[in-house]
Amino acid sequence: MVTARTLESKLASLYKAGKIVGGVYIGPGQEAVSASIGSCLTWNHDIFGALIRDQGGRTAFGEPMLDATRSYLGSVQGPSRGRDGNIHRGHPTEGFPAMISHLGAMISVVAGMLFARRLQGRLDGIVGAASVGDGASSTGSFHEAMNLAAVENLPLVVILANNQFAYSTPTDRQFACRSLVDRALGYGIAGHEVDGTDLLASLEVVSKAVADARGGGGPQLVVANLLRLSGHGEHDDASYVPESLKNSPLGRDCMAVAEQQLLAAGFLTEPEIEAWKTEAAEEVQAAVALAQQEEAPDPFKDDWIVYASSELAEES
Amino acid sequence: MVTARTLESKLASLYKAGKIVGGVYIGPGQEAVSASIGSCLTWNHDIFGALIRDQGGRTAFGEPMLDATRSYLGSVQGPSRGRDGNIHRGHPTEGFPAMISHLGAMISVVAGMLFARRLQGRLDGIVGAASVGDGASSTGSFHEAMNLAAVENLPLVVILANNQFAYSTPTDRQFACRSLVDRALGYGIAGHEVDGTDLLASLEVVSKAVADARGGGGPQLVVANLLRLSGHGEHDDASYVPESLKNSPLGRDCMAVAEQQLLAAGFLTEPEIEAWKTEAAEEVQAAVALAQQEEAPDPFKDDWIVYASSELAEES
Amino acid sequence: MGEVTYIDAIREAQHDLLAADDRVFIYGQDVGHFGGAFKATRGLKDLFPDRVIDSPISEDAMIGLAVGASIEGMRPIIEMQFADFSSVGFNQIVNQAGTHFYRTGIPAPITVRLPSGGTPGSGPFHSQMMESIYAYYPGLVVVTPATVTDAYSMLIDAVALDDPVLYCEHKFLYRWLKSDQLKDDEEHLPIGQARIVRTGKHASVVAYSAMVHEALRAADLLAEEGWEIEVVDLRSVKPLDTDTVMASVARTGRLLAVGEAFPWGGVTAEIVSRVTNDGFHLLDAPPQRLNSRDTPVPYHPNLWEAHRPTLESISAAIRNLLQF
Amino acid sequence: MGEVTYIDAIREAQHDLLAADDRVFIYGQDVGHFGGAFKATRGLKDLFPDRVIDSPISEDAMIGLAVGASIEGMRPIIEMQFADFSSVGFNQIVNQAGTHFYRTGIPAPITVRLPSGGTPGSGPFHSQMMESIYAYYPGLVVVTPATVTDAYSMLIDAVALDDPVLYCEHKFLYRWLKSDQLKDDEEHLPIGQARIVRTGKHASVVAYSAMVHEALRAADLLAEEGWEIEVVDLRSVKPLDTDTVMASVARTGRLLAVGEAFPWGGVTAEIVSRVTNDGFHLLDAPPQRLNSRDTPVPYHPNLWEAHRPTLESISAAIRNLLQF
Ligand SMILES: Cc1ncc(C[n+]2csc(CCOP(=O)(O)OP(=O)(O)O)c2C)c(N)n1
Ligand SMILES: Cc1ncc(C[n+]2csc(CCOP(=O)(O)OP(=O)(O)O)c2C)c(N)n1
Ligand SMILES: [Mg+2]
Ligand SMILES: [Mg+2]
Repeated sequence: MVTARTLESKLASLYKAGKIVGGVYIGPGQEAVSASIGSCLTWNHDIFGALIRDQGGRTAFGEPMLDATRSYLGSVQGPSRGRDGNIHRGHPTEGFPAMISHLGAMISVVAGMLFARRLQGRLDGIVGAASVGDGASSTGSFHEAMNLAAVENLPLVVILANNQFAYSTPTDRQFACRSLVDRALGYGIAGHEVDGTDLLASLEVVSKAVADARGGGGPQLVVANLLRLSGHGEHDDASYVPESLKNSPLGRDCMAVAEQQLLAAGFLTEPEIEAWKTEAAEEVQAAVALAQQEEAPDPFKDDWIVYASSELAEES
Repeated sequence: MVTARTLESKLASLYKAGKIVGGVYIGPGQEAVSASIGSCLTWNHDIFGALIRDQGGRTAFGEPMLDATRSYLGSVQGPSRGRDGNIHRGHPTEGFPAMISHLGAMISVVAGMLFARRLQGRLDGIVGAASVGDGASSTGSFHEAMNLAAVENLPLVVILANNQFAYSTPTDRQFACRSLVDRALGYGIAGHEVDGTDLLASLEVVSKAVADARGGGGPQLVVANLLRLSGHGEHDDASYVPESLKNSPLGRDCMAVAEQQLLAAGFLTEPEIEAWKTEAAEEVQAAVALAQQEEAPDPFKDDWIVYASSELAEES
Repeated sequence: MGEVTYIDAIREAQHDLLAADDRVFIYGQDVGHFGGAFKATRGLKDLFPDRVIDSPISEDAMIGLAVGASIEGMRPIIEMQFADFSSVGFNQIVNQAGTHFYRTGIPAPITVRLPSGGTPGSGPFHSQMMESIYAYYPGLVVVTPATVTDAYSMLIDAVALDDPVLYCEHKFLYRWLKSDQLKDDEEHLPIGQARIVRTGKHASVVAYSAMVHEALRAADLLAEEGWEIEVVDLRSVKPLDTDTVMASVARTGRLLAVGEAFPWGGVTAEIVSRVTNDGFHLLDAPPQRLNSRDTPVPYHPNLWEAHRPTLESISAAIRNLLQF
Repeated sequence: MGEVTYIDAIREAQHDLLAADDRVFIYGQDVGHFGGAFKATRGLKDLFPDRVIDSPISEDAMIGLAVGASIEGMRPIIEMQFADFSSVGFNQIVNQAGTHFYRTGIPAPITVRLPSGGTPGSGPFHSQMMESIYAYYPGLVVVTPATVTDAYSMLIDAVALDDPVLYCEHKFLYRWLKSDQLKDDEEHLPIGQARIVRTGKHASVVAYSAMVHEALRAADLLAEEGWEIEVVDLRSVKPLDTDTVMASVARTGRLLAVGEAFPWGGVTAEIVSRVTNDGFHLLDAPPQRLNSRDTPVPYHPNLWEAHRPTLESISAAIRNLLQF
């Protein structure tokens, strides 16, 4: 999560400097939850449908940092060769699907990946996770996928980060239930709720949900409560977020909380944390520098082919 | 509900005789619930989004019987002049929207009608009801509309008839929760569950839900458990319905139960019931006979205009 | 006329696909023991219990599931109960499946079966032709089999293809169209190629799906008057086989494009545009189009018959074309 | 160039609509105090607190709600955050709103605002043109304003219309396009009428939305070479003003239809088909089309610029057309 925070801070400042192609959507405040799920999953074994606030989880899951910098900086060597951008990157055949923008739409894709593995007899011990936000919970896509996963009893863990806002929209314009975890009952699946600003708590709850899914317990819904500590995107100053919320327990920065927790528990020392941050900064710097040197996509070199069966291509 | 059962039996036999234009979808076994909601609502005051199993509710709400017979028998005098058929009929400006086939899609329309009335300052004492089935609960449309109605705190009563099947699909392939009433919690709305084969119980629960909505209690979800006593449509022999289910309490015919209840309670006598049935039969016969005499739509007389703003019509 | 119907061909193709390839599975409402609303999967659940699966009524999630499964190497077939209901799976089809290969380089080979087109008394929501909607979007393949043997072989080929395919099967043909064979190896054409189903020299009628048969009937009628009408069955509307159409127009000098779909845009407009763009000099008369009327598909049979092209209106359009 | 931008015009139109008519309300994600993702509703919540409402992220229900409200006599404006996301409200738009008047005789006057089209770096899901998809369906009106004054007056007219309108506003024009006036009563045209925005005699370029401006730039360029190019702004793609297009082609004998949308079917095919169908004899050269490429809209600006028609590609297409 240190790496993620460092990378995203860098991306945000590159954005401000006009060096980024497209928008920048980052996840400060959500690293604890996101890294928790990412670290419970194994690359090329489990499945992780990450979304826009998931740099923490992406890094923990094992996404190469160059995927990020290449995407944001418009290198043709990025995972999608400049065809798609910033956060829509993945390695679908390594358990890491590439998100589309339509909220809620990736949950059923992760469900389908799990479903395939069951048919192929290789589902044992596998978990698929999918992230969504409070806003995405209002989509029909979310509902259909949750219900389908429940009916098919798939080992799906849905991490719902309730960061109090969908863009500018507060939760009271998004849902009327006490907590979104109450949806679990209506799907007949397990529900968990956690303080997402608390790394240790998040790790514990997410690990349990993942273990339960792995053990055959069916779909799990984890609702993490926290506050988005950035704008919706870097273009947004988030001035609509009330001070009272920022100063509430929800507004704690999970990074600061985690540092204190780790220090207090004696897991890490201050110098170790500093060393970690320095290392992350160097890694980020290197990945940015490399991506910046790489070529941008060239329309004359792109094949513009949209079909996998290239014999179907018509001239255009 | 006697009228509804009589009408639908007649339609079913007309279907078998090849006299019906299109399919026939009827609601035997659901009259108690459907009539309960229909009778709690006032025509041209409240709103009722009826679906395919709602003849009971349609009649109780006040739909003219000729609307049905004209639609099924293909009279050009039907509410949609032959443009749409059988069950897709309504009187939208009298609180009775005309359903489209896509399951779940009418709930938000009813919500919108209520929403409009609030803006217009004429929502006081009004209720809007919408019917759905167990299968429709799996649609994204259902979810979005339920959640939106909850957020807007609309006086919407959703009657979910869990008739154990969606076409041939049993409930264990449709949802994994204990009861669909558990969805209410996840929307933050009131939930009610009732034995839909029991008229008095249905009336009581539905009346309460309607009263609560009218009284400002926000959306209400009523789940009625019963068994579809017909095929999905009249073309379907429903041979997939297990005998055990037919012989279970869910398989009781609400009409028979209601007769006994009313007789036992002394509300009605046998002769009164017989008279009622005879009257219904005569009414149905007259409506069928009239519709059968009327002209079918004539393509040369239809104006084929699709826009309300007729100046937009292009020649075609 | 033989004994094999168009719906038989769809059922047999699915049987043979399931039997030949473990990667194939069928997911859809009521496709299990019930055999599907149109019996296209009759008996398949008994033979392949794990791979013929009843879905909840969740078209969006059904397509999402298929895309996910395809990424993992499966070859899902999704049955929509009616093409019209794919409107609620639309986003996953066009934005998830359609863009997947382009964005990631990883194929998403799903086949979505769309029971399409009108039958009398079906009305606005059980009669739609959706091929033009899907053909608009990059990355999708859209096929429209018109014969029993094409219904069989194009479904086999669709599932074999590494791209998402919308397989538009016409409900009117299900039991009406019969053949004495299921496959025709000699006449087999790959997806993307049109077929000249009747040769002629006075005009070319380009049609697809059920309209091929109406066009053939019109050609028969006009033959009695001495006109030789060529009929082209497009077979797939995307990709669209411009070469075959153009070669036909080169022979006849006259073009009528016929479709059962709504008249704005769509297949017939695409055909006419392509031909006039590249084959303007071949044309001896203005190319014509015939589509349904620009209203929802009406319910009552009297209106329905006047809504879509028929033997009469196609014949009239051909006569009109020949008069230039 | 004045001070009123295209997005100002949209904002002002909504202001004036809300001020003039109690039946009007705006429902959409973040349209309230935030003023919308593009600030099209900036300040309106303060002025009309009950009638400018933040919605949950539920496009299907948002459209359903609008249809219901319209039946009850309201005039809802639904803002989609991006046109691309209307794909999940698609069913309610085409099947609920589009069929309502036809089926029931009761109008469903809703206006759906679709922030459309590409800007560099927006990628496959924030750049789509969806006018052709909606124009295909009977019962919908689809408008594509290209100027500041049209952005204003067509939104006013859309809300006044008794039919469902898809109002396709182009994001590229939002802040780039400026005018010194908001309305132009003298030049006002009703929905359904195209406008000749530049007269010429050698060729007609028919365009809409942002492409009108590219076409005008191409016409400027060709003027330097002595060619007089007529440019037609369609303004509404459904209904489509065949008469104005045909009259232009009658003057010039040459047609190029330009759109930013995907190339299969759609507006340009419809134009070419109509012109060749009824105006074949007017044509001195094969009518041409220019659209985007047949791939999703690419993210990287280098690819994006090569994906859609540009000054260069339009000019090349015109030169090609003039050579016949
Ligand atoms: C179906 C759909 N509608 C609208 C949008 C536009 N949009 C992008 S992000 C966003 C807010 C998402 O909020 P939430 O799900 O809470 O996630 P967060 O951004 O807070 O992490 C919206 C409305 C979208 N991507 N998809
Ligand atoms: C979105 C959508 N998908 C599929 C269908 C086809 N269909 C019509 S009725 C039906 C079953 C509905 O089951 P349920 O909601 O339980 O209602 P019931 O028929 O049992 O009253 C299906 C699948 C449809 N109408 N809409
Ligand atoms: Mg959020
Ligand atoms: Mg049911």
